[in-house]
Amino acid sequence: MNLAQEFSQPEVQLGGIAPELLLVGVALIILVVDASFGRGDNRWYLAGLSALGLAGAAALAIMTWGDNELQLSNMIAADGLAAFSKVSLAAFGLLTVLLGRDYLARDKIEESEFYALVLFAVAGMMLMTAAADLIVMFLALETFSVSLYVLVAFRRASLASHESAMKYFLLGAFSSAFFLLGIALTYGAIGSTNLYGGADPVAEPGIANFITGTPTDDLSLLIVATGFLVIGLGFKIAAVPFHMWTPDAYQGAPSPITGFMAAGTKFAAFAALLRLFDASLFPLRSEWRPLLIVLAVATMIAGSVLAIVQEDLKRLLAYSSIAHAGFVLTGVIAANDRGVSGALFYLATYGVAVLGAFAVISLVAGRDEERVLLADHRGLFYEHPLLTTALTLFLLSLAGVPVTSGFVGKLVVFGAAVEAGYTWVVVVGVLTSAIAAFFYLKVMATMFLQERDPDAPALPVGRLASGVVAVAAVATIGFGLAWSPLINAAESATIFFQSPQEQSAPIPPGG
Amino acid sequence: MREAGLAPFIVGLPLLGAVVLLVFGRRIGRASGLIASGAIGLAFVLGVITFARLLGLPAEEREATQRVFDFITVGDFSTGVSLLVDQLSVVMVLVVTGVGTLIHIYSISYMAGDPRYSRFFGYLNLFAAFMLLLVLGDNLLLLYVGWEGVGLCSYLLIGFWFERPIAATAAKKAFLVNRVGDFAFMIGIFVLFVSLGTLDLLAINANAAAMGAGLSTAAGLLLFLGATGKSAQIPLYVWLPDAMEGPTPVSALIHAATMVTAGVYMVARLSPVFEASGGAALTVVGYVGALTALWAALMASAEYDIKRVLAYSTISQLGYMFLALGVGAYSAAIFHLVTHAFFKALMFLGAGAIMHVLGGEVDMRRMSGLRRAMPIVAYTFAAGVLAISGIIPFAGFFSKDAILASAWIEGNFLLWGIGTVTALLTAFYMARLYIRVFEGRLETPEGTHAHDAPALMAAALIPLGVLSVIGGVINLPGLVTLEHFLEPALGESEVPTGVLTFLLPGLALVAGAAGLFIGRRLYMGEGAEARRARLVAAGGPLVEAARNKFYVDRIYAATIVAPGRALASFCADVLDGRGIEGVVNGTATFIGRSSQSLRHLQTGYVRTYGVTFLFGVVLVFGFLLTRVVLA
Amino acid sequence: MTIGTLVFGVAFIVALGSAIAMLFARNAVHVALFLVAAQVALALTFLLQGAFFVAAVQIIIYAGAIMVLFLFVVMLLGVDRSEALVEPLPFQRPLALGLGALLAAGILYLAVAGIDAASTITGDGSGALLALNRDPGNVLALARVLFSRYLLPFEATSALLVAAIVGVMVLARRVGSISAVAPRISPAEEREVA
Amino acid sequence: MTEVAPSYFLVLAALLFSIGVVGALTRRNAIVIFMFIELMLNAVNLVFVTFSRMWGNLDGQVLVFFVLVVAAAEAVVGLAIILLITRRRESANVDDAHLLRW
Repeated sequence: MNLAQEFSQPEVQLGGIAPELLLVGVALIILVVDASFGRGDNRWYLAGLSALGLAGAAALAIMTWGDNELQLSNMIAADGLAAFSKVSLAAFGLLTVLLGRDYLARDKIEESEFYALVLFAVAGMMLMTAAADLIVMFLALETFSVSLYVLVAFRRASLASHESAMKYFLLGAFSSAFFLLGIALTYGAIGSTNLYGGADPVAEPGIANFITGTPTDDLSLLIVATGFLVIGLGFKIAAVPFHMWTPDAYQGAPSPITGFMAAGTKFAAFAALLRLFDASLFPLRSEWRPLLIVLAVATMIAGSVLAIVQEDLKRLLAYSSIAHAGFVLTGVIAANDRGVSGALFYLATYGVAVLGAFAVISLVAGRDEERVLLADHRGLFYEHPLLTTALTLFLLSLAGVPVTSGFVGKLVVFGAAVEAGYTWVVVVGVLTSAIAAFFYLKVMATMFLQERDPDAPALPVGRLASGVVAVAAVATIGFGLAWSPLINAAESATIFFQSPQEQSAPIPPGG
Repeated sequence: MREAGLAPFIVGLPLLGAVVLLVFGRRIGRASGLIASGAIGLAFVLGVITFARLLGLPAEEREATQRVFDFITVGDFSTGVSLLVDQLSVVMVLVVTGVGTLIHIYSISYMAGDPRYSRFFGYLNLFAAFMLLLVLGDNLLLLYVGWEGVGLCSYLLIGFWFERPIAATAAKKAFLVNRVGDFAFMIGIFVLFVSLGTLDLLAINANAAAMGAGLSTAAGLLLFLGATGKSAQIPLYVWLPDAMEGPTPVSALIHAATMVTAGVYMVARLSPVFEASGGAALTVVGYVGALTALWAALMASAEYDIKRVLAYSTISQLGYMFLALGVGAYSAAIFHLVTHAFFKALMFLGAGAIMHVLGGEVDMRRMSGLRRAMPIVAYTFAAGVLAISGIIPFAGFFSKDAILASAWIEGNFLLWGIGTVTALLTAFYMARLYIRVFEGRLETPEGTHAHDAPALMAAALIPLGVLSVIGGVINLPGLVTLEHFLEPALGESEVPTGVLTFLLPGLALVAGAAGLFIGRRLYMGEGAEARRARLVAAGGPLVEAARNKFYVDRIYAATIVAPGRALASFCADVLDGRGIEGVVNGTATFIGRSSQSLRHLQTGYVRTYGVTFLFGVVLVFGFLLTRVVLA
Repeated sequence: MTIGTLVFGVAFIVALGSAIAMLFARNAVHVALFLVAAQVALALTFLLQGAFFVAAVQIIIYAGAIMVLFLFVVMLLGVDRSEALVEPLPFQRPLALGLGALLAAGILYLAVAGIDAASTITGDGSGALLALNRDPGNVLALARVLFSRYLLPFEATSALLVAAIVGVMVLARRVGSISAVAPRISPAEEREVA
Repeated sequence: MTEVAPSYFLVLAALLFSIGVVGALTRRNAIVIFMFIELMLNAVNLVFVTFSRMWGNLDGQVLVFFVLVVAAAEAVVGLAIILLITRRRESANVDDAHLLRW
């Protein structure tokens, strides 16, 4: 069948992309509502609408739980990975919107576009996790990137915000070009950009059914193309050496957006990475594994080491987020079920903890984010014991201390890598976590051991923001103690859509 | 015993106290001390009740796991939060809460007037909660949480007077050295988890034999390396003397009676793992303990800082406990742990009382004849000295004797020999300390006026003094003994028979008495100076060496630091620390320096970032291309 | 030499020449004009390979609309500014050139050796493409593919474009005051700066 | 259709892409940098069209449209950001913006 010969009405199933559609719709409604109904001072309904939309999107995503099929001409997958990712991303978006509401009100920059752009970004991220075609992946990536470029610049009165947006944008566009080159080479190698392919490998080729149907010596172009895809996604997850934008962008962006980037961007890019490498390119793992191992090790070491001397808390967390990308990569490298579910669990709990941390930071920072240095947190505990305790909890989780969700995540991901036979990577991971524990402890010591600067102004603590902190704290400790529900959910996400060929011809383990 | 027990409350009360004090401390003010003491005192009462309940049960049923939280468990991750109450943990609970309560009461008086009074008590209570979690946790995870928690509190409390740079440095050093141990401990836990698939202490003990000698040796050694950090054994002991920069009650509670014994508790608790290794791990434990005991005793003999003498003494006594563990005498080790907690806490508190009235003076060359001015402190301290010297019928006699007897019975005469020599040294340096400080003509540094301990301090000193005197009865043969009580948890230990029944304690007693006698000859009465001078002349190099801490720092500097320096010149000042601490600090500094220099790659110029990115592109692309081309 | 080869030669020289000229043009307007030239030359290569509609789009939208946007912004910021040719960052130029050359070498290798190997499996699809261009015609055939298989990406672009437009609306809005305060740095860093 | 082998087109694309990379890293004007990134995208477009011809299917040509849309969206937002920062700093030189570093 040649598609171009005759036009056949494509079968349109909207189940798989219903959450994205809803979010885009709500974003448009927000813009329209804001444009139609005056400019009151208190526009709580904008945040309310966004929250409703995100909750609805999560509900729609949950309704697809258990599906395992390709939809819309094999362009997207409605499977466990997508469902789990979409629910997590909706949760991140919800926390961001609530946090953003207090933040914007405080800095007097409340604008409907903030919410709309966050919704667009979440929709893009969701689409990325479901993408079963590289071009969909790319468009999704660009959708949330474009939204984030603008959101990073949202503190329009701040030069730092502008600068971080410009750096993020220029490097982002630069890396997009490489990702696109990867797509082009993939197309050259297999004649399509699909990850899985259709029932007939000749008419509807895809990476997965191309690999299984081709003698291995013809895969060289595909393998090289893979490298460029790694580069593009590596940029988004902030893997060394594609990480340079991270500290600058994180520092200049508004704190809620920084948290959102750390949680959401990483999640979306990792979900794509998991789908690409642990599903489509799984048979070629002997080719890409060494590459990812080098990246993971470099990322873990550089992130942990560079964080030590940071004085700016946002920058410190930026470097720590780099290190975390390395830890999650060990799960991708493991390429087994536990690695995939562990990586997803890790990303979900890391996202909540990091959003919570940035919520506290944004509260402490005050108007125009003036107080973000470590020194500004001296003796914080004696002024805001609850906030400080929450931040301590988040930092403990990031450090991977037991009884927090971060510990469980590390345990599962590292366990998966050991299972796959990469113990030495885990040893590097444990060592770098030990280094990382030091700077988290430095922050805690500053908050507990030192005296508060008597000149520090009192902090107005918004109700929504403290609610976000509370929810994140409860989730962090809750999933640290009762991890099984989330782990179970993540495990159901490891049922990737598999093309019929793959199912009938299982790949021998270790091959 | 399956009913919902009191154990959660034993942990919960101090934790609640800590939360209240840390959050509302400022508003509570002076009452903080009472609240903290009340919280831990109540925990002690609950501990006693639990203990009594256990005694009321048949021996084999004295073990109960109390689940605090129950969770759905999946696959191999099925660790909930539950507490284990058995003979061993209840003994530890009694020590922690009992000694802890007395030290809390003492601190009310000692810390009065400190600007961060309530915070201090908050930390103390927090420490107690973590320590109790450590001894009560039924799985390695909880134990580890407690382990890290007490480490954190120790760090906070050593650096409590962080305005003094020396205290801040000591806190950092303690933290860093402990990280080395904790790291090994964590890998050890990981090894156990991977090979046994569980973190439950009882399950690990039950299945330890199945691990095989190689794995269990590795696990045992890793765990023990963790213990050497927390319990200040060779080679990681260097942090403890410096930790004396913390307030003295902290030294008494954390760095003598409780936290530093966590390593002993952990090894005793996991004894099947150590035994599964076919003796290799235990042998290491025993010898490291014995060497530490001797080593630290020698250094204590040459030290003039009263708190540091006690710190070295603590290291030495902990060495004894590990010696006991090494010969399989677990209950003897725990017995010594208990009595040591009594008399060492007592001596620290006594030293604190002295410092309190002498304006913080710690150099015992500037003290003399204090017995006349502060009789309560002097007599209780004397009880402690006699106890640690192993003089019958004081507490230390029985526990030290039990350890030495076990070494003999196990046929390990070398360990026995080292232990006996150390006993002699112990008595000697304690006599030296006591005589210098309390005997002779009353002298105090200028501007201070010695007076006896205030009532609250005395209230802590006197019970501890009494316990130091009669503490040995808990293990008197024939009575309900500690060893018998611990047997179900730790296994039976052999008791000397026949002539040994009297010979071994006799020898230990002789060693202690001889040490005291030598101390008296050298430091008291006519001609002591001359005798001392003769000894120094005769043993010249040895005395000189001991005074210089056996050049350990310099040896470390020569063997570890110098090659390192030669290896990489840019590391020169990185490794300019001394000894193990040098290496640890050096590593930390090295990472810090790397961080400091690497950060400048982040120039702020977007085009530099681009070039770095391109560098990565070329690496990735080149890597794959060469693979494909070569394939 | 056929006319096709000749056209390709011209396109090759023009595209490469304008790209190199872009590197050396000091004025932003000139850079933009050279880029337009390169894009027109590229459109020629599209034509040569039977991609008629894409070639038209390339000229109308790329060289036309997008480049006009660029020029517009350049004009807005002032045309007369030109860039100094002195490179302030040490190693920047040698590194960029060296790494760029390595990258070029790699891709060129792929283009010459790798792709030819690959084309043994793909074969030359020119025939199939020619057939499509004849019946039903390039535009119609493209439309059929775009609106069936690529329906979702096509719709997804609408979200992308709306997001971009909303973003520009935010960015273009005037801000009352601007805080030119540099991010604070710690005393330790200040020392280093000094 | 032309008899010029696909390799020649790909060589041209490779050269343009690399020139784009070098230009983006060596020029200092933010807009000029962005133009070089556009050149990289154009080179990728040529790759798509060439592969479309090799495979004999139209997917590659369709993909060019998507690249075009992305380029347009990026151009709009990117130029707005550049405009914003240039208006504030009165300079389009990217080297002038390095408040955030280390």
